[in-house]
Amino acid sequence: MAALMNENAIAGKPARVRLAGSDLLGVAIVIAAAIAGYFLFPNNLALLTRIISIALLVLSLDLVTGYCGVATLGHAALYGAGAYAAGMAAVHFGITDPLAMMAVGILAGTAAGLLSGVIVLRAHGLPQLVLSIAIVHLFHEAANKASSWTGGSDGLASIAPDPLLGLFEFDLWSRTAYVFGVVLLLVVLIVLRLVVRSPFGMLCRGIKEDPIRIRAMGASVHGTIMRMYAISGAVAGVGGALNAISTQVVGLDSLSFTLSAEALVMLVLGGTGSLYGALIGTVSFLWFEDIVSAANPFHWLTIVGALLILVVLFAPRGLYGTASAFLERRQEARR
Amino acid sequence: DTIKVGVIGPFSGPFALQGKNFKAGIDAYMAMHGDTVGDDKVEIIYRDVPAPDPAQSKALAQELIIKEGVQYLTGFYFTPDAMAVTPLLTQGNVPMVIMNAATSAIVTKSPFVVRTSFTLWQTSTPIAQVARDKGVDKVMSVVSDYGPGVDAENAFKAAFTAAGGTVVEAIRMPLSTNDFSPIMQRIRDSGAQAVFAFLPSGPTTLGFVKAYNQNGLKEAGIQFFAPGDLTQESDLPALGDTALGILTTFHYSVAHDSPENKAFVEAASRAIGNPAELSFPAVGAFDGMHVIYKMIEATDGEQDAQKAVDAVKGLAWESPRGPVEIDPESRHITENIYLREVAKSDDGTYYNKEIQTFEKQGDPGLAAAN
Amino acid sequence: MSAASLEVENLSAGYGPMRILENVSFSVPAGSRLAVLGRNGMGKTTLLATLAGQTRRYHGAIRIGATDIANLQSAPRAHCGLGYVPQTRDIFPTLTVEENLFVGLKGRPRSALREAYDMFPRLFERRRNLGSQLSGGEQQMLSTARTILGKPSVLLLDEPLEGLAPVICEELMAAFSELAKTGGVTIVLVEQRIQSALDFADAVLILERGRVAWSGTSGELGENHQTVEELLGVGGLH
Amino acid sequence: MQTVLSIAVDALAYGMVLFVISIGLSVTMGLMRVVNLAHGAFAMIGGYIASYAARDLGVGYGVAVLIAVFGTILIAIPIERLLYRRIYGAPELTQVLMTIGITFCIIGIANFVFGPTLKTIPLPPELQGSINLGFRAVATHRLFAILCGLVVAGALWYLIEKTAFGVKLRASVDNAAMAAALGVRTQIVYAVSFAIAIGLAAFGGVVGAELLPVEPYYALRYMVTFLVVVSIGGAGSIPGALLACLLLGGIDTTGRYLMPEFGEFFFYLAVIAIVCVFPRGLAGRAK
Amino acid sequence: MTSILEVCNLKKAFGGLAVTNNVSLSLNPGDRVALIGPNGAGKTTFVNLVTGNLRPDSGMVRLGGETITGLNPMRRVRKGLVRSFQVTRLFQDMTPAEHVALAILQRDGRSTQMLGHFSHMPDVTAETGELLSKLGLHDFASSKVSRIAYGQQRLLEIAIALALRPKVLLLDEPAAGVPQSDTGRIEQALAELPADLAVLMIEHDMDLVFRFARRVIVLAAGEIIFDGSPAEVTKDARVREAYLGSYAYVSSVA
Ligand SMILES: Nc1ncnc2c1ncn2[C@@H]1O[C@H](COP(=O)(O)OP(=O)(O)OP(=O)(O)O)[C@@H](O)[C@H]1O
Ligand SMILES: Nc1ncnc2c1ncn2[C@@H]1O[C@H](COP(=O)(O)OP(=O)(O)OP(=O)(O)O)[C@@H](O)[C@H]1O
Ligand SMILES: [Mg+2]
Ligand SMILES: [Mg+2]
Repeated sequence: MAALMNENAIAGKPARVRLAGSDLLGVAIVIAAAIAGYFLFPNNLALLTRIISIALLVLSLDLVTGYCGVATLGHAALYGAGAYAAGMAAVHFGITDPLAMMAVGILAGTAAGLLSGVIVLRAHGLPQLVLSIAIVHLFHEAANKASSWTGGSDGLASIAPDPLLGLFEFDLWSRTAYVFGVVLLLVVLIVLRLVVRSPFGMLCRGIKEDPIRIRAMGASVHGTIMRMYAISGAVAGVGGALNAISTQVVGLDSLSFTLSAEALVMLVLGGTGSLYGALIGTVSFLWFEDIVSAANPFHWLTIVGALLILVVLFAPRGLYGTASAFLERRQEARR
Repeated sequence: DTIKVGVIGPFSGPFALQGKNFKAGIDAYMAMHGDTVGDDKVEIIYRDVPAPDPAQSKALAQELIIKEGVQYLTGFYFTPDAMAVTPLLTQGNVPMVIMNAATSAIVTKSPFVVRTSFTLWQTSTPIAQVARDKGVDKVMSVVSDYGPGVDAENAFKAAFTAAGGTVVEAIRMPLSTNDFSPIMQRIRDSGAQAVFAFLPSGPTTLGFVKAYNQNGLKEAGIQFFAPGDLTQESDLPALGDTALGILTTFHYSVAHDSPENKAFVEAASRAIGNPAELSFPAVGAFDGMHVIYKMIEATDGEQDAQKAVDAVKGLAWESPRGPVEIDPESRHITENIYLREVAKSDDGTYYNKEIQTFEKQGDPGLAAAN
Repeated sequence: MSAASLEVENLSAGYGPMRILENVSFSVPAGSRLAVLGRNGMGKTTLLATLAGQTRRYHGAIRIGATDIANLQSAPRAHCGLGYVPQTRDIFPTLTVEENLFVGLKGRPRSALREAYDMFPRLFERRRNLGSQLSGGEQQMLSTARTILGKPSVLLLDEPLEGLAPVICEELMAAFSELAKTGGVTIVLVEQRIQSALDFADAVLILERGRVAWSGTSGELGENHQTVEELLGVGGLH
Repeated sequence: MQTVLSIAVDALAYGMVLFVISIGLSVTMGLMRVVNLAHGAFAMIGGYIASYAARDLGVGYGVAVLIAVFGTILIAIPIERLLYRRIYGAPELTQVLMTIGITFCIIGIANFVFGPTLKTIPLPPELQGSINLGFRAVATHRLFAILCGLVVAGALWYLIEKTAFGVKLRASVDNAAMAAALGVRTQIVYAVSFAIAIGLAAFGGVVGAELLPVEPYYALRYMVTFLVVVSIGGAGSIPGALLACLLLGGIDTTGRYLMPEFGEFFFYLAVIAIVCVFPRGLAGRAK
Repeated sequence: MTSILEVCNLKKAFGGLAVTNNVSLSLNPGDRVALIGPNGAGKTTFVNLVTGNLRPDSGMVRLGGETITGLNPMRRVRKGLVRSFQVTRLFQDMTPAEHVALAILQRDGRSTQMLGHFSHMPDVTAETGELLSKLGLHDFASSKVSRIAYGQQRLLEIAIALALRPKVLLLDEPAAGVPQSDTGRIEQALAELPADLAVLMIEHDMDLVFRFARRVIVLAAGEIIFDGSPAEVTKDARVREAYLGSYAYVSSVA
């Protein structure tokens, strides 16, 4: 009996229900938001698709930064690899089926993830950050140099994906692209929720806090992070391929330091270490940017800067992080 | 009715100056010609793409077409941003008037693209002849390693070799180069009599021109040829004396002597606020607006991309840069290219003095690509 | 610093919204020694940290002599004569031993470093090493020496014997007694080993869930086995 | 031989200019543990002030430098009090967010106030022109920058390693609460070091303006360069930063000379190689 | 009996300072050894050398007859050589239950499993609960580590080490920071360890040492100056002078 009680307290019966429940709730909210987006902003689906594509990049970044504590300003390398691979498959190899392009993107993203992982794990802290910057610049230069393959700085144009499943054209309104993106995002989100809650996810969080401790438990820090990098690469690859399919052009910006830095800003804005933070960060940043840059295309940067400052001052753990900490505290107070 | 025109360009970030010039050109045109065409009122909607970003550009174009209902898309400082939008034009029934993006191939991507700026091939070809005329046999080409740089290099190489000279060496430097001393040393060591250079305007140009002077290349008599981006008017105050005597070929100088240009400069200066910031994208925008007004006239305010584009094929007019015409074949602008020299005026300001005219230049780039 | 008493009245404090200490009051006359005891997690460290100005204080007064320092921040408190040796030692890891000590000098001449080296010769041997390279016990020595160098009039010691060899413990306790007796330094000591604490202190305070559960002289507590058993969970002192 | 010498001179000059501009960042990042991505923004403010002072007020170069340094510090003080103070000791990513925000704001404001064109700082006649070293000419202002770099390096090293202030600063960074408990007035220590770092940024911005010209986007354009230099050197280490600047300057210059088209590859491959060999930077402070 | 852990001529110097100077010793299964010695004698360094956190200048370490000198700490842990830390190293954002569960999963090679949650694995939760109860951490099982007192964190350190089911357990001052009332728990936990486990404990709390150890090794200035029974060690003049001081006297009269 005592043993049973123990077990319950540890596993936390109510906690278990709450966890699973909050996951379902989270996915439900994402679905609801996606549907609302479709009907509320039917004229803005291109923007929404772009947001989804970037959100996948930010999610992927969250996996290594938020869950494993790897500082990186070069994550666009993974995203761009996915985008260029999908684009080149279509332009040079005639692989124009969107799902096949997606698969190529995922493979390329994973490969780029593994490569970045191998290099980035050679150092910690600032030097690690510098390694990641070096990687993204190398990728960028390589794509610039190989212009016969990539179109160089003019961009890889003329990507013409077939209709999705042979039925749905990628149209001017981006309806197909949007729905395609939403489905991809949901699949990725559900898979990642499972991954981060699994023992593997717990191991990663441990590594983030104290790798030495993890080694003293007999677990391999590098091996674990490499796995996470591979997953992260696949997710970024999805984002990149989605970008290539929906915009039908791939530019060097998708491999740039700027995009990497922006992704990091969005992640921190939303809150690291929780997938929802990544989503909320991306959506709020890009949406805010879209509004203010349309309102004042000349000086909107100042307003975005002010927003970032305000977030640090009033929501230091990011929008989602701070909100969820606040809710947690309220719950605790009530108990 | 209100006819909406969507302008996509870099209005913030590192290229904000160019976007500002777009706006100045547009404002100047509308100040001079009113904001109505017939019964229709023209409304401009600006969207910002701070640095080349085709995905963003496409999303914005889509938003402009679908949500804002624009009938014309224009602006486009960077080639990839324009390229990304071309697939939308047919479906959206929207013509695109490019005010800057200078890679030759864009006009081939859609029949609804018209360009009122220039191409690097167009501006870099005549300077080869100039160099030959100055008795230069051996030139070293130095360009920034990106699309326009590569175009400039190819155009110059083709023309210079055709004119009987040799390009002893051609190097492409990364865009991020800050320190040009080693490049200058390279140029010296190459034994060339002159250097042909292309860099985007802004800090790198300044660094390059300064390095050219400070490393003694000017003293050593190595001549300097470039397309006009290098001596863009907005950079001249910063370049100062170091730029004196540099020879460039370009389609437009703010100092171009014509009544049309005087009126344009006056209106555009007022629009931009600080006249020192005025340079070539403004004239591309000014003429772009001219084309759009003609299109509106021809279609009577109706949305009909084919009719609009057809109406301006072969359209000729007197632009602030001189006489121009939209080539009916390529829909690219045919214009004069001027040889200019940086000079100092009496009031101490610097300007591009036009000293020779190459008339009615088309775009050799398209031909070269085929 | 001249001798000064420490008085605490109705002190409540905690971490953020988490209240740990509730209405703690006590006073320590100048030059005397108070031991604070209590089981794990009862708030001993929180009490000392609050006195040193490192946690959030909700209300209550803290006086050194006649000065109320409750509204001061950490640094001015130190300048009022408060010295704090934290449980976690808090060595500056990137500073050398000598630089660590230097920070504690509070403006006294460099030559005063000798005092620390006389107290712990081991530190002198290691003076050029970084703080992070020291052994656990050496860090403890450094932490104590660093605070004592500032000549505090009230000294707060949070388990200062932790990790020290028995010989050193003895010497150190003797040195603390000496400080109190001849230097008139008022000492508040948190210690796990009850016997050592009782041998050292004049008075004892036992904390239970952030409140004062018992206070009296160490003699009284030594007699009172039941209290010891109840509040400290330890039977048979020797 | 001549080529080698020539490359060496270029490398030295370039490296020292980098050093002057980025050393302030080494102080904020390594000693105050603030990832101050707005460093370039403050350098830019310094450049603008100097340009304004020299061009519009017509003061001499030396005076303009002084006005720029103190003017920038003056502007930075309220920013430190209101914003930076909140992020001392915060997680690095939070600092990144805040300082990027500050950078965006400063860029926007600079663009608004000064316009998007390049601004130059007229050099005094003594620093104009070039000096002939026999085998080649070198711009005088570059020699001046080298000199400035050496002086700054020496003074800063002395301040941090040898003075009481330096010890207190490093102690506060290691453990602010404990330093305060030992009587160190950490807020003042921080404010002063921040002012020093900002002053250095402004100074670097002015001295380096010949190479990295002042314009609104300056603040972001060179951010990566500064970050790389400081991290390779080992944040907080003056000799490390010096070494890193010379090394990276050398690699960059050699790469650009030998094969400019692969300059970028050269540089970043070298960066990766260096970090792999020295994972804490060339002279990283032990943790 | 064959020894489970064998250390031969281990040497390590930092700069000029020989911190571990030719140390050799061996542990047998079931050993309960206390390693004591003055501060800075090199005890922690010794443990670091054995566990692979530091590289020895020379010497050899063998575990169960197999040479492990070249292995990294992780591999050594997997082979059954587990340590606790002198200063706690815990994940501030995780709960004690998560710590222990992670250790158990890692031990069973399930820690890289990408599906499921440990709370759905009955065997893991049962063992976790048992271990935490044993160390009196049950009430805090699901509070974040940053919210529990230091003493409790020390107990958690031990719980993690035990969860790994080591063959050789190296404890670096397990009782440091644990109040007298709770050292009992540690002792009890240690007493219940499998009989064939070899334990080496560094500790300055002599009461604990003498209750726990059946063999005492004294390290001073990097060298072993004594290796014998607890009874003998109090009589050794060198040990008394270097380390014990009057403790030996006190405890012998008590
Ligand atoms: N940083 C913190 N944030 C929140 N709660 C804390 C923090 N530090 C300690 N606590 C809580 O405050 C209570 C008192 O802790 P404190 O460290 O003062 O105990 P203690 O009596 O010193 O224990 P020990 O004997 O282990 O040193 C504990 O319940 C602990 O959980
Ligand atoms: N990385 C290092 N560099 C220089 N000296 C070091 C380093 N690590 C440890 N030392 C020194 O080696 C000696 C032994 O340290 P160690 O931590 O092994 O001692 P210990 O016996 O565990 O002492 P304690 O009982 O105080 O924990 C100490 O004097 C310490 O200063
Ligand atoms: Mg405590
Ligand atoms: Mg030790």
